[in-house]
Amino acid sequence: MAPSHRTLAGEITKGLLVENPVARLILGICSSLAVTNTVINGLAMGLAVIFVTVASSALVSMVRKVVPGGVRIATYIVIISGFVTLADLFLRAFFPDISKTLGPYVPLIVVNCIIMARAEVFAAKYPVVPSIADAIGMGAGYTWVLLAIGAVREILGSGTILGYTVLSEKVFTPWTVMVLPPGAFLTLGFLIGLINYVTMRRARKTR
Amino acid sequence: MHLLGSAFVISILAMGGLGFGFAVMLAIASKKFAVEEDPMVEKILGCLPGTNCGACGYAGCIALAEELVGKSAPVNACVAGGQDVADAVASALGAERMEAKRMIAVVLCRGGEAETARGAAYRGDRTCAAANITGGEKNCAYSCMGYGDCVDACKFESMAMNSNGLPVVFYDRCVGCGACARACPRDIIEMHPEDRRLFVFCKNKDRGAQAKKDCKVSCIACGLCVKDCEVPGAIELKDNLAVINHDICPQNDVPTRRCPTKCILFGEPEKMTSEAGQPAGLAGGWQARASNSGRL
Amino acid sequence: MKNSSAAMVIVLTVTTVVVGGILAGFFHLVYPRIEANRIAEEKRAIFAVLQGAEKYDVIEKEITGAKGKKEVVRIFKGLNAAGETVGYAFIAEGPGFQGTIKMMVGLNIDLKKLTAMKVLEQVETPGLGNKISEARFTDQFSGLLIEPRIEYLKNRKPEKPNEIQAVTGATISSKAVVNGLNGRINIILGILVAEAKPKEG
Amino acid sequence: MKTFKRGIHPAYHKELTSGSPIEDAVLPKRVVVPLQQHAGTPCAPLVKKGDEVREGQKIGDADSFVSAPVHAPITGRVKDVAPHIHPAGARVLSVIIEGDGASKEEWKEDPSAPDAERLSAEEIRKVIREAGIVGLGGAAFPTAVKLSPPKDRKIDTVILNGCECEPYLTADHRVMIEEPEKVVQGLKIIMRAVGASAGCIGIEDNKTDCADSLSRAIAKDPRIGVILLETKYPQGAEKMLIKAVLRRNVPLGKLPLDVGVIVNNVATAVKIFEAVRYKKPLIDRVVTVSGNGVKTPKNLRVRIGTAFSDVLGQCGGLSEEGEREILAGGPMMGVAQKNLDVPVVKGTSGITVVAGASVKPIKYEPCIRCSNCVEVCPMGLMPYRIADMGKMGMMDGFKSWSALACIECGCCSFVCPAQRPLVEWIRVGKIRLRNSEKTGSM
Amino acid sequence: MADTVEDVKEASGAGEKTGIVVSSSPHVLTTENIPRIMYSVVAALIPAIGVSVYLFGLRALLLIAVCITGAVGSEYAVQRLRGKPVKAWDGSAAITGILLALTLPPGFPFFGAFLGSVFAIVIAKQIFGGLGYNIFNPALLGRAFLQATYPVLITTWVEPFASAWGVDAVSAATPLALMKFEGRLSPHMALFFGNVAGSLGETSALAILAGGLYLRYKGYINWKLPLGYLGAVAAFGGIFYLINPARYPDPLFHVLSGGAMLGAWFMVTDMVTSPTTPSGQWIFAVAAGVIAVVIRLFGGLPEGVMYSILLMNAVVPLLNRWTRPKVFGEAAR
Amino acid sequence: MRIILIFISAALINNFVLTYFLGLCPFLGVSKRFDTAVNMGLATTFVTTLTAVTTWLIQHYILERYNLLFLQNVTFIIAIAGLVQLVEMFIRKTSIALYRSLGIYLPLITTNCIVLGLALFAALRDYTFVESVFFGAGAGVGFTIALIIMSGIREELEFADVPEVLKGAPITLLMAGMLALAFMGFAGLLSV
Repeated sequence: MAPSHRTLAGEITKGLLVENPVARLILGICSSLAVTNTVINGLAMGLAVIFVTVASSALVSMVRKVVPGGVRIATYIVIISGFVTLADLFLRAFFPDISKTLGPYVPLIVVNCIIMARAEVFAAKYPVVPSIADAIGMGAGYTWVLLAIGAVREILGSGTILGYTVLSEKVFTPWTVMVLPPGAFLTLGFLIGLINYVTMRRARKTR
Repeated sequence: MHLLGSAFVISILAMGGLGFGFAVMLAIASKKFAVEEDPMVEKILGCLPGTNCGACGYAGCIALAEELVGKSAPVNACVAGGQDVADAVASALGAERMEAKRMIAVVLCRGGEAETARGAAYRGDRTCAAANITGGEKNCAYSCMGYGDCVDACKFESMAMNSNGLPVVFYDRCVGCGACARACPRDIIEMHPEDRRLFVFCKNKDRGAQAKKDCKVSCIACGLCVKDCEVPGAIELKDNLAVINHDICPQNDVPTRRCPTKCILFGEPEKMTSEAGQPAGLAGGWQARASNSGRL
Repeated sequence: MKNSSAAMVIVLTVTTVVVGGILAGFFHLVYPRIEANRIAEEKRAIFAVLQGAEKYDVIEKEITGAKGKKEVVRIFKGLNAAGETVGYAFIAEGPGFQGTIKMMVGLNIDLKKLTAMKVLEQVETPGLGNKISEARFTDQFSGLLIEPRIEYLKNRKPEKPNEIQAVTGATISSKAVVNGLNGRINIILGILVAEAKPKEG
Repeated sequence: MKTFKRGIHPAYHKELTSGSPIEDAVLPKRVVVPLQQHAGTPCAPLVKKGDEVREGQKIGDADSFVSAPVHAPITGRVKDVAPHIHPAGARVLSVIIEGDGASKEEWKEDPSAPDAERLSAEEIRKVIREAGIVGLGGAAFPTAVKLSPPKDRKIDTVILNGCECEPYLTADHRVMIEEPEKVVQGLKIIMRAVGASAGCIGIEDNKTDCADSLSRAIAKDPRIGVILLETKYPQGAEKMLIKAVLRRNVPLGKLPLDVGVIVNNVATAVKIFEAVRYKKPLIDRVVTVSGNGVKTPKNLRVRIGTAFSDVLGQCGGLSEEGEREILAGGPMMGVAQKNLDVPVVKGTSGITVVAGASVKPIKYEPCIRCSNCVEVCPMGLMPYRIADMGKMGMMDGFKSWSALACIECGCCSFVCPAQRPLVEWIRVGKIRLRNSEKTGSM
Repeated sequence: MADTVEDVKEASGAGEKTGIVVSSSPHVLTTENIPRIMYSVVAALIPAIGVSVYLFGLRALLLIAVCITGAVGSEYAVQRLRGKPVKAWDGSAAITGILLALTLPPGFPFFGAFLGSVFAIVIAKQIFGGLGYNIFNPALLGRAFLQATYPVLITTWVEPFASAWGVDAVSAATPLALMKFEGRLSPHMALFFGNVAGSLGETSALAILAGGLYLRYKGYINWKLPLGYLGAVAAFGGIFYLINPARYPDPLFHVLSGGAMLGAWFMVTDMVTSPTTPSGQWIFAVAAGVIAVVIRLFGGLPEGVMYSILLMNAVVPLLNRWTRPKVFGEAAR
Repeated sequence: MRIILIFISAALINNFVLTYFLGLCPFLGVSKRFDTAVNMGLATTFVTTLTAVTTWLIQHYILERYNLLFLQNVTFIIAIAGLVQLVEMFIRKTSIALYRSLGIYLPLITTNCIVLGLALFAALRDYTFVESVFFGAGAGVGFTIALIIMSGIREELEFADVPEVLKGAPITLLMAGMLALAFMGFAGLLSV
């Protein structure tokens, strides 16, 4: 468990696949499904989450020694929600359109389990720099999964990618289900299955 | 500016008030609902492998961790973990280091498909547990049935069935958890300390003639090994079966030399690894005589 | 000290106070922009449904709803460059398939026809119900007679001036739009007529 | 018509032997008498290699209460005392006797034997125990033990089990037709032994001829009656029979005597009568040899210890080539044998040979939840579920879904369209549960 | 853990000499088997298929063929891919294909039908390990998927006899849609014989009833299920009819219209996805019937049969757990 | 009547888990065993109801009165975190077995989006106090229902032959997708 034999780069990259928060740790599922009917929404959400994770991890790591156990979670969540509100206000002021499409899911970043989990599991135990590295990795891991789900759902669900038509309605009737909740669940289910398949094959090869 | 100032103050007051209120509530609650919990259990649990294999005799790793903290289990109680875990537990508990005695699984039957007589075809679930109800296909009532319940039970992938339908143990991976021994309905698999070398690979208690009829490599209780063994009492005949008293047995290959059915074997488990593959005929690398001995 | 009650209270209070302060500061910094965004959007919607309008007045009126709930109704009076009234705009809502459908509606000056309708917010089924946002559906409302009430038809082309054709397969959503409009129009007409009376009298 | 809830109607094939009178089998030259032919403590041998024994001589006994002695079925010399395969599958210490195939005792009414009416309950139990009588229906529970209810239990009714619900078997059927007086007398002795005021003989309605002969034998004794039941498997299971006859439910984990009932097989009653009146120990029994794999199906009175191969030989041997299953007992609950050297034991009610197309297929399919097994389980269990749990070692669920109540009657496996070996898995589960409870962890 | 049935090798040479077989009791089994059950269901669907072809022309037959091909083909493909024994021919995939086709409008495009049947087999069934393990009725889930995927196409109906190819016909409304959106009731006789617009298999109650009764006669249908379902539909629908006959349709209309008949005889009765306990079966069927009527009368969709059954499919594991029969001799739980 | 409709709507028709993607982490994590699911569901329902009460008070007596709506998020979450921690302490005191079986998921009620989500929705929809309470309880019950159904299915799936790579989270997500397909049947039934 000691962090000594870990490298900073390792902290960042582990979040991409091995400890990917969505696919491996099964955290932050709610938002990864709710806002991924298009790629752009996923991207905006991902960036917002990276900002909040990094900022709150850093701050939590800084104050970790003075916070008593009894109010640990309460304190962390206040910190996190502070950053989320900052992000929300920022989006509303400068990117009103994105703010509108993400709707209530921006405030709900507060309860994105990834951020809380990283604060609890990592930032509360390690110094600032590894905590930030960890947060970046986790945020990036979260974002790419969001983009992947968003891409699949946007292509199949609307025949477009980033708003540009790639599958014309003439040859392909879009699968409405993909932009609906069931499509989101199915896409993520298969994506995690795929990641499992890849990691399992890799594990089998190394043995 | 006045407006800004007042909103500022109200915000701070409102937030601070809420924070203060809940903090007070939690503070009171944490006094009122205070629970004495030993953080040590969590710590010890972290040292254990977490496979819940049950080899230690407790119901899972959490149970063992509690026992360890309560000092009612020895620090080397985790069989599967070996020396590393024993050391980790000892240092976590601040207790004295203890040798972890590694146990290994030994499959005490050589009656594979080639050696045994089979009087019937078996219909039903292809597991030993199920087949044992009807006795399986082999005539010998004591032999390995060959459906691999032990292999399925092994959580460490240290067993496999060989082409002769017998399980072999890869001793580089065996952690001695004993799951296979518990899974075997005929108690063919036994757990032994890893430094033992000599075993009787048969469990058949029938009279010699019957045993021979059922299986070419059964112990027929001829007594040659007993005669050959230089230490009296190290090998005895009991219920038509040669039995080794490992505590006084010299652990050499002498008693194996004249065994007519080659059911008493000598070997070095540490050399029987997954790298060596799965030997077909013999019981996973055990030998009827030492490799440097010229005579049969 | 670390787990004492005092520490718990102090740490949490300090955190909340600090967070509250920072947020209050930031909010007041960006509030003007947020408000400006909101107004700009409202304006866009009003001008979209009231052609020729260049500015608008807001008429606010408190009414008592069906359940005795008080509610403030806002009507936007569209004015052209010359300051003449070109029509009235208002927001109508209807319970759709999954959530509320919110629309900006323009009413012409003689209070007999709609000038246009624009869907502001809706969470209807994509590919089906959400077609109520598309021009093919909303264009039907331009110049639509509101008397005696707006009607919708299924799978048939409208024949009368107060009829529209529902989106195929999305009858519920279309119905929600029409019902929402009809209900709101009555309220708005009531207010506007009441407003007009004193002037006449 | 009276019966119990659920159950099945398999093809009975009783016509193969129901009309065949009981024949005395040829006296065997060699018998293998396992020292454990009953539920309970195994006997210790009372003879050793080379001893001469007389027919009916006690050759094994145990001190334990729950046990029954064994007797020499033929006159001859003890050839060996060694482990030998038993129809239940295990190796059991057995006395192997060789005789001349001719010397025979005569067992008939013993004038010196006291009238049963005058014997005390205690004396009856003693006679029964000494005669080595066990339940002949198949479970082989020592009868003397069964007839010793605790003092605080009042037994009001004795039921004789004449259902013989297993397909093919007709041994009890023939006994009831040919020896109805012995059955009724035996019942009266049992009633006296347990102080019961009523007795009845439960018979399924495919054996009305038995009902007639028994009614005649009862001869208007008001305490005893014949109860006709709807033909259905497993009516012969104690709990089902009690439910069918008396509408009483034996609570889970309790015995019939807890509801004031004792159940005995009709053949056991005959043996009890013979033990009391003839002083004859249990050295032979009627065995139905039947099935589509037997050339001449018969009902034979066979000495205990006779090898299956010997018995089958007297029935023309096995008829068909190809696959066959040789069963000790009937096809529903019998035990498959792979070695025909196994001896007939006290609990062997029949030897059934299932052959050809009737033999089970090799493969089974996944469960399609057709619920047939739930609909037929006489115990009200959900066999498909507990079988899966047993197979997969989910012991908590196995226990909490009442798998231990399973009587292994086989109805579920019988009706399964996927041919799943449900009973087998439940047995595996029971064994696992027993092991896990022994070691205390799983 | 997987069912090891797939791993059963052919019996080894053991016992060949003696011919002796050993097995655990019981040693005799029923002669019933799964393919026989499945193909009986296929046979029972023939009247419904016949009527659909009579009403909607050859295109109906083609649509059914496409669905069967998609279902059986994808079952075969998955089993090959997973290295499991191929059992695609046991009739269960064919049933899924036919049932799915029967729930589609006659003019439904072939690619959509194919996609639906692939979804039904791959996602609703094979993901769980194939026959016997699925939670939801595959055909219904396939149909629900299509409903969500092609919401417009799947609600485009045609009148019977409109055209041999069904495609260029004028779109029509189903009796339930007419009832719901325009308050018009179709005559009972038309519903009974099938002369109405609708999915292939939801038009003629008579043809389905014939197939269902055949299955009942063969003993492959538990009578509690169709009876409970149709009874609940009629009774619950009847309550509203009694309250306001002008606004709500009569019970007979409920039973005869839409997919109620098809659902009751072929989908509620699906062995795999219905409860195994007697009281569970009652609850399942009755609750599904009530839900169907609730959706029909108050929901956003005109037809509720499909969703009613799917929703109840989801609670089958709980029903089985909660309605275990009383164990003989056990005190009340 | 309206409050009953609100309750039913939140519990079934517009089920938070299956139509709004809220509360998925515990939905996936705690639905493995039926008994745990029931306990988790009840604990969550308790918290959602309390939250509805508390946040309604905060919304009406602090935020709206002093025009502090931008602090909605922060204040609500403080209230929720505090409540959850209280519940956690209480459960740990009363039943250590339950505490252990709920494990790390108990603090996760805090980050169960349903709790915050329902508070925000209730404020957005301007529910009265009583309506809020029923909405909160309905949301909790809806979560419990989804959780129990899922746990029933997952216990059933233990007998199934699910491909190795799909075991665990993937199959649960796929199951959730299928459940969501089934729940689409309720669409348009009630919208309160």
